[in-house]
Amino acid sequence: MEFLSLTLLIFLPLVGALIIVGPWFPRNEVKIRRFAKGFGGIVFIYSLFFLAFFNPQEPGFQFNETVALPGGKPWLEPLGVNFSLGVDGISILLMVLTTFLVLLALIASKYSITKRHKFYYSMIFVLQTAILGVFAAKDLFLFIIFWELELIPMYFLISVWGTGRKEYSAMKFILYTFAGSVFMLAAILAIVYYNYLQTGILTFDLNTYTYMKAFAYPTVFGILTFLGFFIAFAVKLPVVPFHTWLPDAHVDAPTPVSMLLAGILLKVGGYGLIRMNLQILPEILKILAPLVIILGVINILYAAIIAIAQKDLKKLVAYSSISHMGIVLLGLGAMNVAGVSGAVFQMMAHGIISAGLFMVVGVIYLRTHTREIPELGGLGQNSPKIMYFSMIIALGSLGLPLLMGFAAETLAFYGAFTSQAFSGFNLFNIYVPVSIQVFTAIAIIGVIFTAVYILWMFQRVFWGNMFYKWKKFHDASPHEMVVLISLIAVIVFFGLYPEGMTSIFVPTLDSLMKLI
Amino acid sequence: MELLNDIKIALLPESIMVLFIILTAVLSFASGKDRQDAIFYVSLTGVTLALLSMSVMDFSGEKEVLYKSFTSNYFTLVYRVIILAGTIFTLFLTKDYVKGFGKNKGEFYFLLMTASLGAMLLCGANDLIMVFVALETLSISSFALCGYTKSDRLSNEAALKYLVFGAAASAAMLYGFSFIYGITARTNLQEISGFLSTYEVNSILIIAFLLVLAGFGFKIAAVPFQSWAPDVYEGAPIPVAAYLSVVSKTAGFAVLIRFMTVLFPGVAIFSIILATFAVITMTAGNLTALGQRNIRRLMAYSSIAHAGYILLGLAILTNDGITAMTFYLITYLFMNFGVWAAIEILALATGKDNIDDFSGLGKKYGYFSLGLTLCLLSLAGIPVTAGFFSKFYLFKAVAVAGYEFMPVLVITLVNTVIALFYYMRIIRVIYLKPEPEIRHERVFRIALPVKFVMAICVAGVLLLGIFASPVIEKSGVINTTSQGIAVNQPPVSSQPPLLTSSPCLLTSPPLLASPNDGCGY
Amino acid sequence: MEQFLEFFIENAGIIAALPLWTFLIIIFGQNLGVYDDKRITAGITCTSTFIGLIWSFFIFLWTLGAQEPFSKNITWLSAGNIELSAGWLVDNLGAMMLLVVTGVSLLIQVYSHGYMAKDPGYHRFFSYLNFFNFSMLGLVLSSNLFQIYIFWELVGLSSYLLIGFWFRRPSAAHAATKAFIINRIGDFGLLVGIIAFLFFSLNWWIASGNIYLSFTELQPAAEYVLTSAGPVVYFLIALAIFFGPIAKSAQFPLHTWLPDAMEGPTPISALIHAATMVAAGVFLIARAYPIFEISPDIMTTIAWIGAITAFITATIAITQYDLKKTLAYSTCSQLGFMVMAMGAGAYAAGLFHLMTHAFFKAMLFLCSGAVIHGLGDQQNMKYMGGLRKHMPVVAYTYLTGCFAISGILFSGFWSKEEIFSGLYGNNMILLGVGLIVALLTSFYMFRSYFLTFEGEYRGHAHPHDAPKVMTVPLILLAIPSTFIGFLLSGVLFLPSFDKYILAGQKAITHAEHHTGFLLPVISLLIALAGLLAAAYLYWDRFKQVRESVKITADNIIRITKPLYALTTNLWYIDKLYYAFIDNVFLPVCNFTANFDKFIIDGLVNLTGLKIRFEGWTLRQFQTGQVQTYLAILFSGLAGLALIFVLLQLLI
Amino acid sequence: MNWEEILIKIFNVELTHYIVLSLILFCIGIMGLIISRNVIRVLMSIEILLSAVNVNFVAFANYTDLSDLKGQVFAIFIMAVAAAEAALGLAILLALYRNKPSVDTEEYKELKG
Repeated sequence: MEFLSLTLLIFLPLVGALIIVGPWFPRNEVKIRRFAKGFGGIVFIYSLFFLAFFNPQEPGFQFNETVALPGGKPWLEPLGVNFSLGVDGISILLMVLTTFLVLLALIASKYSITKRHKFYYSMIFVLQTAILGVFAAKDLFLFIIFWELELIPMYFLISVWGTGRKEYSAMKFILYTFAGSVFMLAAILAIVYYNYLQTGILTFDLNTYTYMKAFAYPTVFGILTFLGFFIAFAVKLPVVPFHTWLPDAHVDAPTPVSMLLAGILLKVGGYGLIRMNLQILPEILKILAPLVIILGVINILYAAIIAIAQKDLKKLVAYSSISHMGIVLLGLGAMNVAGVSGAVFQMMAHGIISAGLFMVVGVIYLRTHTREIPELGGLGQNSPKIMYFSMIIALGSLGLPLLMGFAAETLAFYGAFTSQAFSGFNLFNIYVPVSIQVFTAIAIIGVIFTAVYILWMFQRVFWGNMFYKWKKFHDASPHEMVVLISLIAVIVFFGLYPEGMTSIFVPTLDSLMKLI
Repeated sequence: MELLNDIKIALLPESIMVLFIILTAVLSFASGKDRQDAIFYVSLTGVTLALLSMSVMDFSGEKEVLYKSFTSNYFTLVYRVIILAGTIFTLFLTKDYVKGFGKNKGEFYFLLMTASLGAMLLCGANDLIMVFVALETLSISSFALCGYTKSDRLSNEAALKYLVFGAAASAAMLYGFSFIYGITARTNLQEISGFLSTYEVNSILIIAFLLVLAGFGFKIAAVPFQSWAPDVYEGAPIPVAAYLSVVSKTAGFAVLIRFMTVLFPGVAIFSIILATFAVITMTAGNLTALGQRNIRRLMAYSSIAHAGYILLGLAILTNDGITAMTFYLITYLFMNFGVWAAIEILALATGKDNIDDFSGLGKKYGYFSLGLTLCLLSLAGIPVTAGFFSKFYLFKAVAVAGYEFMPVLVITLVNTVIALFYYMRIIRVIYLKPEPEIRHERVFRIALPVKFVMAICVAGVLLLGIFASPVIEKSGVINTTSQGIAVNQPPVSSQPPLLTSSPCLLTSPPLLASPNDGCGY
Repeated sequence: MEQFLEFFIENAGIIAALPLWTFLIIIFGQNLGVYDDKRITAGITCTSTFIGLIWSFFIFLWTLGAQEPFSKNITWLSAGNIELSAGWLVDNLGAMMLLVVTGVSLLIQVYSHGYMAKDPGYHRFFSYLNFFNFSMLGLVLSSNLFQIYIFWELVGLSSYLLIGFWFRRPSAAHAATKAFIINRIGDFGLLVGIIAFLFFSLNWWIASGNIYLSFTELQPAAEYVLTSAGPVVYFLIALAIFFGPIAKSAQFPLHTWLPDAMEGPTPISALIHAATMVAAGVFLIARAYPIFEISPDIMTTIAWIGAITAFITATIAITQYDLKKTLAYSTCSQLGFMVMAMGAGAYAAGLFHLMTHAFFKAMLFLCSGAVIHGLGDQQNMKYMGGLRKHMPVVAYTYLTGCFAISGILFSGFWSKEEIFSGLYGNNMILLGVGLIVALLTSFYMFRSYFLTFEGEYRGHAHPHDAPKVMTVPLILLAIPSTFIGFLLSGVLFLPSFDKYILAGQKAITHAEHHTGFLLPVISLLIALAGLLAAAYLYWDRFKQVRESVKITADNIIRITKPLYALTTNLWYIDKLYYAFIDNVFLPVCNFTANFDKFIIDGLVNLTGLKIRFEGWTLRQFQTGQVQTYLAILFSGLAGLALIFVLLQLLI
Repeated sequence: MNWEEILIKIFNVELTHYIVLSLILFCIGIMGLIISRNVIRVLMSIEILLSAVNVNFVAFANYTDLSDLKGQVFAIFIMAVAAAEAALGLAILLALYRNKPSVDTEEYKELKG
């Protein structure tokens, strides 16, 4: 048990990055890639140990660890910050998801990365450290540090190896996320100051802020802080008004990077919402539940409708992830264990499925060098393997039963429908009697639109008669097979046996919801 | 004899500096053209000796010397260390840059050391006259430094502008001093603060304060006194520009801190004045920096923006604020010299200083561009670098100073977003733009001391990030002195005043709120 | 004997699991190159279905003796107050459906071994077939509304896969997508209905301690929901649940996918789009009957939707020249018939018709498959005719099918008669509609018979007889379609179908009433009238009579021009949907996409530009002129002094 | 009103007169700085500014702080520094003149933007 140290897990990829980037490492492409894949595998297996030794019943954070300065004093004593890490039901799963997807992305980057390999693989590992840090941080200050640390590697990954308007979208991504994190910073400082006023001790520790109700803060203060957090995570999730960076970033990023972007980076937003908005300010979430639910519903329908009209394959998949993330919002707004566990499950499911979708798009782009759907047609003819793998993944994203997406959507919809969050809400002093049940029913319409754009895309790309120019569309190569099969294995396994996943994070959510 | 005693207890570093100034002056006149390089080593030893001498002195209490016109306390120690460190870095930068100065190389060091002497005196100046004299030694020698390369037309023009603007600003400051003297009939700061504590703040005092602020604003390049900075940074030789951006700014802040803590402790109207100055400065600095093509002008505007952030620390009038300022200045020293060293390396190699000339460096010169990127990210305030920690500590100080500063805090945060844009543009050029054909490869290797400076700065940027807390403790300058500022407890209002005047300030309910509880709307 | 049957009940899940295992065996067998022989695939599939048939027969025996339905469940997904479970439930209704499904699919699998012999995708076809069997049997066995939704969508998926089997053909690809999307619309309604039902009855379920939404406890839960939700909301919930069957059993608004589903191979049309899958809708109505039964107005809606579907599709079928399309529309109309019966309260009659229809409609489709196979993929009846000479077995089985479906003597007569008697008691208008539909049914069935099998051969391909492996299943299917109606009508010693089904559903109140002999005679006469009309218009023997009297099919068409146009254009429903999609739905999507791209993205870029413009204006102050700098200095100083002095005076 | 009172009234100079005088001088200096096109005239107006400050200091010393007249000490310092500034200003101007033979402030506008 003692060899499991979170700091080691988080900074292991950073060590890998330093090894690769050092001058002593050979510049030959194959050696770098093999080392990177090996290292990614080690990190993944190490994170699996954490999952194995994680005991879901034990409440609160596990594997707690605080790193002090050599002098024994906390890391930033004047700021009241100590380098403390901890993991609970939700973050352990997201960390394993991160290591899993990074490993797959490394395997999948064999074909799409052709220049500056050392730089690429080191940036991927730095990104992995940042994201693992975000999930394991038990200290608000650490949360911000890792949150903003992921900006730089992501910027380079999109702008150096991307295609099309790569620099524009990379810059847009950076500014969007940074602007969002600025609001979060203000909100964190506000609650830290409030705690400092009440208790006189200055601390950033998450546990002290879990359940701020004890301080009886004025609602207006709570609402402003809640909105501060919400905007930061809405940019990352993304929620509709702040989502325009996602299609650009996805379209212009290379395949493995957009796999990671969709697979993990969107989850940081969702995780933040749960950790900050739900855990720290539950009453305010109860007051603003209508806002969260309405944004979720808009997210689902608006993005689905746009996805239908998309001509570019990657943009379509990007909008589909925005639509799926709306379900996370819906589950969160439901304010009951079922809804929130649906949100967490949807984050996991969408992570795997959207990574799969981007892998498929990458496979197609690699062979046809085009992402315009009208130009693609009848690709399934002489590549049955790719067709069937992408069919399973597409159906997974559709929410087909016995695949991972279904259990997530069911939990979210059942939870949201049966929640007592609100039966009507105030819109500028007028009482609008539209209850959460009606909103969930409207959200379920999204299921139809998802089916429309996924199946229509599938039919236009894979079925129908073959274009002559795609004659040599050869079937999946071993690398691609490995990635696709492992993704499908996870989708089918947790689709058939969702208890495997829910048994880990539901107890955590139970204890969390008891607070509210 | 009394003078010797004074030197021993308070003025040791200054006296060592004077000694070496005289030595360099004599050497530069006496020795011929070819042996001018030796003078660099003389001045280097002088400055390091002054720096080391401070370890021998005792800085526990307040030591007033020269008829109470100069005090030496912990505050002055920290700021003198920053100034001397900045001088050392500038010396290293000039070692190779000096080839372009023609025959009288030695004088440069002589002027540089006098400027640093002026800056050190300014930190501890306790009398209006001493403040004026120290400030003028610093300014006049930096005017001369700025115009040093007589052959280069731009440097002359910059020097002229610098001189005219500086003289006007110091004249305004003097005018302010005259009114302060008029009201209190005293020139010693302690006596004035004694008199002013009973004196009710009236409009003359405000005007006098503003005039004085003009002088100091000029030094730290705060808006509206910052117009000189871009032209001087672009025109002056690179080491001088670096020197101005760090050392003279630190001295400006030192005297501003002494004024605010000694002369006007805790006056509400002045904190509002400073807060407005801070906000205007940072916003103007960041906005104008957006469209910059020349790296040196960009660095000027970035230094203006950073002056705005640091000024904010002063505006909140708490010990925390001043500690945050000091720590910010320490990290600023490393960040800025790192970037200026990079600029100098490129200037020596290609002679150009446009941002586009940095294109394609990322591919070949891995370490150089990595170092420059780290310094730029630190200026932008991205985590892991010291810049983030100093900014965060400043934000925490502002947040803890009370709720009325929350809007100011939000504006500052938005400014950091704008700032990120123009720093990232440089990084983008380094890593993404293709390599231009003509670049003199071999020259990159000559500038050894400059590389040494850059290496130290990059190390400083990283280490200050990780080991920030011991340095922050060291830079807690104020709570040791007996000044009238409330030491580090929370301000008097326990409830957030701004937001709880009526329990639900927002009379209309938040846009989409469920009616079941909250403020009962 | 009891313990022996207990074993079968205990693990009834095996019936559904068997096809899944064969599905996996075929897939891994093919991809890992284990075997390549077609006979092995056919062998495994048929044996697994045959074991399923025997198994369900034993279950049927058990249900005869049992009083209580047997159910076994495990919790599949639980979080907070939501606990969804999966398992199986065996009762009379389930047993009956199991027998029908396994029986029909066994025969169809044998038939498709012959039909798909030369098709390169043979193994793929059988793997899809097994997947469909798994999902259909799972649907039949599922024990609660949540689980039935799971298999509901899986069945939709397998129909999507099978319709799109020859995906190289764009029309097949389009038909498959259309089918799945329309099913999805139905699933949306079903999901909302189930969740709403659960929401209103949640505390009842928690109190009752039973698994959520289980079929056995549906009756009391429905009453609880009626009281807690109120009649209007209850009607909406029931209507939402009914949305599922509307899509799946191709009822009125969402029936357009079934005719296009004929793009799939014919055995599929027989298995899925005739016997089993489309019947799933009616099966769900039967399972969820307690929910519908409580509110009278949902029952009338169901009845009327069934009636409308039956009528519309019957009128369309008369004018179709494509053999499979005619059969497809006839399926729609028969399903409408069953739904109408269920809606009118004739619960057992509807199910009885479902069973008989499964057999004879499967047989009809297989005959059409044999005909098309023989004529080299020619489906248009214009180029057929006189095939009785070439394919006697197919012709006669097709004839028995026609007699059965139009309700003359064979099994169709008995089930339709029960429906008419059910309707008689309940609602006379529906009875009228039913009779008209019966008339049209017999007319278009015999029309298709005479066009394909009578007269001289109009096509140019040389027809050849179907191989034995295809004719044997036809004969085997012919037997139940002729006798099963009579056997189970309760006339003979055997336990009547109604009593058997109703025994299972103790809660259903069934209006028992017999009308004596008047109604069956009328329905028989109507069917014969339809027969004669078709014979008169299309049989060669009456050719001279037609010429002399001038009443031929062509001039009838000329007279009833608008009506004829209405039916050939499928009542413009399809056109309406496509028009809606092309000029309303897609433009809205494009508008939103552009809105998103230009407005929201535009705003973001605008803020960026504004900030850069502000930067530009501030930079204009740096004119390089020292005088301007000094002007800025002193004016700034003066301005700030003014402001702060005034501020100081105010505070 | 005999002529002694008139003389006293004429020559009775209050502190405020001095302050007004220095204010006027200060404004003249500022105007000189901003308006003049010739660099030398700019340097001269800086001297005027400093002299205005001197007037102010001496006046305050005389009227409020008669004991140790610190103002006058201050004035002397100011004069010394002003001289240094003027010398440096002219030296820089000389260097400028050598590069570009003109004294007009409009000429020195290369560094801008």
